[in-house]
Amino acid sequence: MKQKFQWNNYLLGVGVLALVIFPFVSDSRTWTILLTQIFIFSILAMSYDILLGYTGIVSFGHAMFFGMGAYTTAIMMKKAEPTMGIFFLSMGVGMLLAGVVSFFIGLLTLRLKSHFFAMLTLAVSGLFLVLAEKWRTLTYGNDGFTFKAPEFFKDRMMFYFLVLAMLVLVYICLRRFVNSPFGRVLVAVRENEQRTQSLGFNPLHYKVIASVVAGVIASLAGSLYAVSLRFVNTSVLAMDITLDALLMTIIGGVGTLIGPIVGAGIIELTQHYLSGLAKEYPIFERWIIFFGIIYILAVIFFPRGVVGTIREKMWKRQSKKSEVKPVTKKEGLG
Amino acid sequence: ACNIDEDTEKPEASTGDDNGEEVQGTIKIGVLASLTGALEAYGKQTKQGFELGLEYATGGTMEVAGKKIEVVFEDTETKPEVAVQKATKLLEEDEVDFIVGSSSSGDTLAVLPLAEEYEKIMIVEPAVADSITGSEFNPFIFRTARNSSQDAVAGAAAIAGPGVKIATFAPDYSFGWDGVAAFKKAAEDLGAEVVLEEFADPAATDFTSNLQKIIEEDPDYLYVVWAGANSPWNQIADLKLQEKGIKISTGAPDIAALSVMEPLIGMEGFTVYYHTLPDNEVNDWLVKEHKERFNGEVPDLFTPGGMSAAIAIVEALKKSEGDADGNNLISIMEGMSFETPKGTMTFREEDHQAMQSLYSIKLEKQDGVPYPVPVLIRELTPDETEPPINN
Amino acid sequence: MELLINLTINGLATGMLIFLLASGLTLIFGLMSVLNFAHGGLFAWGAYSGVWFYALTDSFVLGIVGAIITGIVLGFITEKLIITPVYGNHVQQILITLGFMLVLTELLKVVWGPNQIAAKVPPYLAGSWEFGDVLIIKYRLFIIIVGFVIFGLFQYMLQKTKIGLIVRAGVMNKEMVQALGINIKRVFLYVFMAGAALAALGGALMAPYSGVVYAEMGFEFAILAFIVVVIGGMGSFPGSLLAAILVGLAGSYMAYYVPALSLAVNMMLMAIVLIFRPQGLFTAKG
Amino acid sequence: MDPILKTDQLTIRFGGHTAVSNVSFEMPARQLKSIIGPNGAGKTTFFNLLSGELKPTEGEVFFKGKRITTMSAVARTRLGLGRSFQITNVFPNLTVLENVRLAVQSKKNIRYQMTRHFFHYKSLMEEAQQLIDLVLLQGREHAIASQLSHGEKRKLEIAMLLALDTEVLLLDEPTAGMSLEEVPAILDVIKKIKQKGDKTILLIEHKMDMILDLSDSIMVLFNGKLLADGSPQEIMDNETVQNAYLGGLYDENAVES
Amino acid sequence: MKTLLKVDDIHTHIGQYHILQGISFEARVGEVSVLLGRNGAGKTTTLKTIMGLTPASKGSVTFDERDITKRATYDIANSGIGYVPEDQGIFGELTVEENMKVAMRKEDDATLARQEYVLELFPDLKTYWKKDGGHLSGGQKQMLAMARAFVHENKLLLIDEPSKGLAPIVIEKVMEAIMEMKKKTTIVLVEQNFIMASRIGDRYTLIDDGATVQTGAMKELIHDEEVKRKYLGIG
Ligand SMILES: Nc1ncnc2c1ncn2[C@@H]1O[C@H](COP(=O)(O)OP(=O)(O)OP(=O)(O)O)[C@@H](O)[C@H]1O
Ligand SMILES: Nc1ncnc2c1ncn2[C@@H]1O[C@H](COP(=O)(O)OP(=O)(O)OP(=O)(O)O)[C@@H](O)[C@H]1O
Ligand SMILES: [Mg+2]
Ligand SMILES: [Mg+2]
Repeated sequence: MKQKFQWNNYLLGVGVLALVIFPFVSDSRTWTILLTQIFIFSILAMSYDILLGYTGIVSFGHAMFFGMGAYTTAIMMKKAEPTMGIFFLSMGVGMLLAGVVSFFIGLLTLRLKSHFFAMLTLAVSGLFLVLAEKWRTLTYGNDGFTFKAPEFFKDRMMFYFLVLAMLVLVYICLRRFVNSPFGRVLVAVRENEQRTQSLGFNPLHYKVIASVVAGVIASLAGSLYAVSLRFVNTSVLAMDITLDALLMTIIGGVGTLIGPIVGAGIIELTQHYLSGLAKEYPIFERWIIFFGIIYILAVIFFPRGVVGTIREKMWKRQSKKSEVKPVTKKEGLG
Repeated sequence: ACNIDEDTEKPEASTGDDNGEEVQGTIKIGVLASLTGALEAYGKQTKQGFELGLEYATGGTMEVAGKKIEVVFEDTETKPEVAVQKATKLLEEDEVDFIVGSSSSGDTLAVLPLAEEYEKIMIVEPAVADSITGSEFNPFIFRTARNSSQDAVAGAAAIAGPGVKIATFAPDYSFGWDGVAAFKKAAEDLGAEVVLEEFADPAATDFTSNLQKIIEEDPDYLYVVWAGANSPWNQIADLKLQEKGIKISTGAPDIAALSVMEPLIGMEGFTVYYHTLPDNEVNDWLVKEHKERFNGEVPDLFTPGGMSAAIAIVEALKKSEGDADGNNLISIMEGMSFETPKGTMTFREEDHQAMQSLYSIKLEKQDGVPYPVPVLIRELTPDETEPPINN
Repeated sequence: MELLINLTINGLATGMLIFLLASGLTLIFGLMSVLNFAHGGLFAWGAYSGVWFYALTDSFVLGIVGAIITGIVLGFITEKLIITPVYGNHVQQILITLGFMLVLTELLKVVWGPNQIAAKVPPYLAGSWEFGDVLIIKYRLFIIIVGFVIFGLFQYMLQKTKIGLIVRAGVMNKEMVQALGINIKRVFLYVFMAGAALAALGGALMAPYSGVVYAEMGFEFAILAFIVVVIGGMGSFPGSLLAAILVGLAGSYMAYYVPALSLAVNMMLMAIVLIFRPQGLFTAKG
Repeated sequence: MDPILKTDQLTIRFGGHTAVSNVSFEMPARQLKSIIGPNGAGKTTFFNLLSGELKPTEGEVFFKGKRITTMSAVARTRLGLGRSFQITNVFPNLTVLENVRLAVQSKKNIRYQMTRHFFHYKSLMEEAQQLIDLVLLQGREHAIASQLSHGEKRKLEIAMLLALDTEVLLLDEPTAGMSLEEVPAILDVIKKIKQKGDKTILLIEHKMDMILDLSDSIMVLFNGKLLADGSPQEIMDNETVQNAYLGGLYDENAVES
Repeated sequence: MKTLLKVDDIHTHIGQYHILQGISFEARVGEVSVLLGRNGAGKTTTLKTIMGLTPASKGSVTFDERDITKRATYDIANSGIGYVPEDQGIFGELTVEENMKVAMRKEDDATLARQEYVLELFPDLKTYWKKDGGHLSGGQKQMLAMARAFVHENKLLLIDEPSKGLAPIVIEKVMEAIMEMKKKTTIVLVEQNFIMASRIGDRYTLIDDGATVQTGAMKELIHDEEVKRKYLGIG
């Protein structure tokens, strides 16, 4: 077990290293931007995985925290100076805001059963969307507004590195988080809330804390997203963002943490390639059909998500080798 | 991973001296449009118009000032982040000299800063948000599309007059609010009175409550600002507003949307374009070629816009003798006039908004045409539709 | 007074329309517990095929019938291909049905083109009656009637047969239901097809109401349908009806009296209902 | 000696049905009391009231003299009231080891530690392993709980309760569905715990033969009411218990063996 | 006597596990066959395999002279087999009445009459007729599970640990009911309660590690101290 872990970490290290070296060997901006985009959505999807994969909460309102981060950063950059200081400050403010909001929303709504909770989050985030739409003095409504990014990010490579660093940092922190004793209880809450309670853990505390953590990380992703576009509008609060996070998490594999990163990569890259193909081959003009078919095939061939299914396969192979027979032979007592 | 390498080496190779083309030179233009998703129809119109426009402006040679013109179209999917991705790809990899786009205001706004960053001219077409040439303006932005304010001014010109009482009805978001605010100003300038402003959830199934209020207010005109497929026309007819003496006015949209406006036959309003309205050679050419190429279809709402954008670029390049440098072009294009299917357009110096004609029209039923046809009342000249400067 | 009557009638009609949209989802999501994000696609296909068959046959009724048949066929395909592998697994359902939704929406454009298409009210249902200041739109009255008929039909079916019971039992414990001698797969298939047919019917009736069909219409209304099913209480027809009418009336009154909040009315209604009645207005029990 | 657990006029109603009715009982510390009664007598419900899963309609619950009637189940567990469930109630997709480890973690009061890897807590793992051995589940540590056979799940249930190491153990039919051969072993575990003398045990069972020599006292619930509370012999001799609960089974059993 | 059910060397896999590795036994008309074995031996899986819930990968199950190995579960049930699972399989959100209703293949007078008979056997159910299945006590659930299987005159009943969680007096009643039913119905029983098993069983099959170890007449087993000690830990 120990060994497997190290092996995994080794692989991840190589991956990260490759990504660090990447901008030096390739000066394709498209790729830098695409990868930055993937990293940002990876962070968002990982935060969603904390909810869906580890705590078993389906939320349809995750975009609300993403949007909070995006708007906080955008507004602060626009109203104050676009400096690195303000950027980090805005990130912090966004996370704080998301934390406070998710805390109260969690407290209010997490008592509800699954579907009802999911729909309530949809309602609350819908209300935030309306708020952003209406509070035009601040948000410029549906059209949105552009702003200047800090000088430092003029070179997109710098921003690329920052986002990559954030991704690694968030991954490490969340990995720690889910593998901590606290994280194990989260899984228990997902499995059987009532039993968790009778073991002396208060499920509501766990769920609220998980949703705060998820909200805060989503807000971080939102901040980065806004800076990557130097623009924000109400689309950051839309259902689409939540669905993207949801799809990435599921395609990659829920409850695996690395899965959402893989999922974000898969979705963004296939989208990129398919829409590229559309230009060359008329048959791909309706490339979204192929995109949809990929989702369908993903469920059929990777029922637990790409990472989840591969892990399962590997685990099976391992256990087959050592042949853990479920039926244990015991010496007769006689 | 090998794909990545390929991609990255290409630009280097093409900038190298060993490339024969470089001597002659190529002008590259990147066009961003929604080629999939809800705004797909608009994107296609822009695309077709742009292609035809290049052909027209270069006399079919696809060359200007001795340089070949190449166009790359990219689909923004109506998502700002994709728009930025694609725009960057155009600027970095394809190394385009001009950006054109896009179908949605959000996508366009997200791309604006890139034009400035890369110092390339961006022609905005057909996004309408006022802020593009207003608060979010930068000097590299030129817009051939009309903006919301121009619509509003045209809308007002079509119906407003001293003592006329007008109610407005618009969707409850930026597009609606901007449109109504601009309309109100224009209408009041013409001596009319805006007596009621109703806003409705654009996704709502039922607009009768809003219409009920309008009936109670009993204005002379109801001016509707609307976009999007889910429209209120049926309900306006069902509630018999016109029978109650409230005349309806709105902007006539593209042909597909016109087909659902049957209940409004007889209404007076304005339009940005309908293929029979403009009377000039460019338009005649456009209609003819369009029909030929797209099995009899006529150009639609945003086709001439795409064409205008192409013409604007070619004209500018002619003037600069093929110099595509953004900074140099700004001064050339400021104040530049050019002939389009909609007549002469002029980029206003202050905010680079193209002054252009719009059309005061009446919707009529015509035999053999399956939708209400906008019939010209009069052309609203560029002077008449000049919007306020907001940047 | 007339105003109130007008608002109420229109709210009621909108509510009924929403009920028709949501009724299919009441079966599929409420009763069978399938998170079917492709529902909007079925709905949009119903709308398009309704318009198409109407244009083809010049008969509104045949248009509706055509839409229902389309719904049934699509329901069959969807259940067999998409839903069968993922019963009981909400996570997989989300992914696969969202994928299918994309396919359905894009296929609409392949078949009928990307432009919106006008949908006409048949002449005999067009127009409105006026009684003093009270104005009744004929098509809305028609919707109200159809809504009640559908409600009655399905309520009767669920009350008088065991189907509702069997489906609920099947969701709780599929193996046990089979061990009791019930071919639950077939029951699920039929119920899903019925749900899809209702979705298609909803779409076909919605089209003339708004006067237009467009490929993206599905997703917008699917969310509304989910809202109605949840606040009505999962799987309850009376609940869905009540919730839909509530949504319709609230929309109607709010748009008149508190227009500033009308954008938020559905979400607020849902939030309020769920906070005070976390299980929705009704439970699936008769 | 003060009773460690006490109820006063404890009552709960579900709709019109009174499942537990005016039960006042005292549980002396460090003893083993069995609860018997016909199906639906209210035994499990009584447990639910003690453990906080349900709140009484009327009456009070005291733990070590302290009123805990309104306390949550979580708080009561932390206070020292642990329970097992009649209907198997485990974490279905976690391994046997993880199921038990979670309980040990709770006992060790590691609740909100979010920054350290759980592998750092080796002792938790070791302790969990010992408990698994104790309930005869060795070799099944890495099996997923939902894949266990029924009897194995029952054993897991017991291991989880023991892991909590609470002062009071509430056991709801621990041996139901356990194989004949292993019942004595589990009883042995209970007996050992009892002999160690620091635990108070309340046990619901229908298998009279096994509780007779184990229990210090037996209480009988009947239609929600407390019918009798006394020594095993007293209860066995009680005629109502004989007629309404035991029936003839145990007589004949006695004859046969 | 006629053989109603013949299980011939079945092997069952669940996932990658080879759970049953050769189970064979017969149930004869009018007899009670008992499956015995320790926890995890494969008794429940055997019943599930007969029901088609975990189909056999090898071997055959013959019921009433028909091969039912590959048939669908509902089909097997409809051919006349009633099943009481060990986890009772109560539909928690349905009332007792609705639980019974789902189990009834038809609602004719005969079935209703039979329901009356079953309810007399378990009067508790009648008391809680409108209560949610999930709110019943453990024993009441067990009764409901049996009532559902008894409501038809099945040819064969598969009952997994009927005595579990029942009060002694109810066990008595259940035994009586089984003895009564035995006249018309063949019964396969999994039972840990040896007293009960030995009193109502005619034949036994001893399962260990997923395979049949021994099978024979119950009378013989009662006196076979050796086997009893080795596999059942009693004697
Ligand atoms: N949540 C509930 N809602 C309604 N009635 C309930 C609920 N829980 C239990 N009951 C009823 O209360 C009575 C007592 O149930 P309880 O589970 O305490 O019985 P028990 O003594 O444990 O029986 P058994 O030996 O069968 O487990 C039963 O009649 C049961 O139906
Ligand atoms: N779904 C499953 N996946 C993997 N293994 C399983 C599964 N179901 C059962 N098993 C294993 O198969 C073996 C036999 O299980 P089964 O339930 O048939 O035992 P049993 O004889 O009924 O035991 P008990 O007396 O405890 O009920 C057990 O070791 C069990 O862990
Ligand atoms: Mg009990
Ligand atoms: Mg078993």
